[in-house]
Amino acid sequence: MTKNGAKVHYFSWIRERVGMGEETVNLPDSVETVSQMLQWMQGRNDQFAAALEFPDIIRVALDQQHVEHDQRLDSPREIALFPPMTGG
Amino acid sequence: MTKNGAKVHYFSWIRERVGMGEETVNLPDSVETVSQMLQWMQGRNDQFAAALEFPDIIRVALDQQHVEHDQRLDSPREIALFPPMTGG
Amino acid sequence: MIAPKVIVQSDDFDQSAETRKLTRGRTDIGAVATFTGLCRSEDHSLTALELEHYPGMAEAEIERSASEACQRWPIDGMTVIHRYGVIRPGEQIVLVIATSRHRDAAFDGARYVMDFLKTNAPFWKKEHRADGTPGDWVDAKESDEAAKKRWD
Amino acid sequence: MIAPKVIVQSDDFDQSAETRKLTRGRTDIGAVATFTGLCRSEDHSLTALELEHYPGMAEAEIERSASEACQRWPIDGMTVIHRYGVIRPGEQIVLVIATSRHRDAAFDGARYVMDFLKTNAPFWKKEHRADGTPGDWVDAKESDEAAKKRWD
Repeated sequence: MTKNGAKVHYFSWIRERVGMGEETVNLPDSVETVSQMLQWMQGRNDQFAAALEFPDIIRVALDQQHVEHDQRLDSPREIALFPPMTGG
Repeated sequence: MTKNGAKVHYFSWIRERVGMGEETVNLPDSVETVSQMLQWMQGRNDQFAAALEFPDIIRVALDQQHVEHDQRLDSPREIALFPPMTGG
Repeated sequence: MIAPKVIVQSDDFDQSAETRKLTRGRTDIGAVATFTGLCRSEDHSLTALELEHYPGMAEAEIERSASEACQRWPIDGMTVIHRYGVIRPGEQIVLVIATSRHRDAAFDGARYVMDFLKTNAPFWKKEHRADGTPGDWVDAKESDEAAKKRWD
Repeated sequence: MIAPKVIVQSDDFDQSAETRKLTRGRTDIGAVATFTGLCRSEDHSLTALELEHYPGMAEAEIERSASEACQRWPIDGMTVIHRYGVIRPGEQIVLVIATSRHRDAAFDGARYVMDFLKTNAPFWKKEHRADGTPGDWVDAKESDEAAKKRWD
């Protein structure tokens, strides 16, 4: 149950659509990759379904490091979901 | 006799070797190109011979425009001889 | 290799003061390349951009790009400052300063950091519109993604 | 196309004041790229560089490079200042500022001007040595000639 209790952060329009900036999430054991996590989150409720409608464009960071969608989750303390960045 | 009375400027170590910054020069009619002018100047005295010992590296400007050594002289009001530039 | 100075803050910054900190008392620096990014009004359609960021990761990602630049080129000093919060047209958003003995390293270093910062540092811009309608989040540009590729 | 501002002077210049003149009151500029060239002491072997120039042609050659940059990229403002006379280690020699909507034009414009100015603008540097021996004229660098080629 190492994936339980991860802090998840949402930014930009993902934050607006899911209606919160952060939460603590207990992911089911069946969720083993970033891609599976996004799929599971889409099923949580309508807001998440809308926010993650096009999962390919969602960027994910585990413990503040960018990761690809095929990355294994292992046991991050911090997960972040956000759209492509527009700083600078 | 259009080439007569051109103002010639010398810069950097060419100025130091020829011993002056500028002069008015009457070029003989036989001098038709930049290259011929450099050759003629080399023969003027020992200082010019030393300053223009390696004519290939001498840069020439006619009326404040860079020119190649095969350029015809025509009738410039202003001629400048200087080494490769080191500004910036 | 020098350690770049990276700051993420809501306050404005003073480019000339930051440059002075990198050059004061030194006689080995021949080149200072500086980039400043400013907020545009898009033909007066915007009253501000609101910059959201991911605290911690924003600093870490900028630091990664800046350190990579300092490894790749002989850079003597580097400062990167990125603001967040509400920034009005004409105001400063980001500053990159790179110093070196020679100009190529300074130019390359500053530009490299900007190119990677654009697509890797977790900042997002939301428009505040002059006409009062809800502003959009600024879309990421393909050209920014492509700009990174020139360093491959 | 805008007309670049080109100045050749013995006095020092104020980079931030020059930047302000290009950006003040404007909200269409997103990018300011600045290059400053400083005098180096070469490990304290020099007390100064003395810059000789060809008045008239120096301005004309810088202006040519700057205008070419403004034609080649969408540049909104450009200022180039080059000093002559005795300049001590740590002091400023040259300033190039290019402003644009986007960073690529600003970076490219500033760098282009520096690359062409280095080999085309009639300035020559003579060393003043700390040990009192007669200083040499600085040799032109092959790398500066090569740097121009990247814009072909």
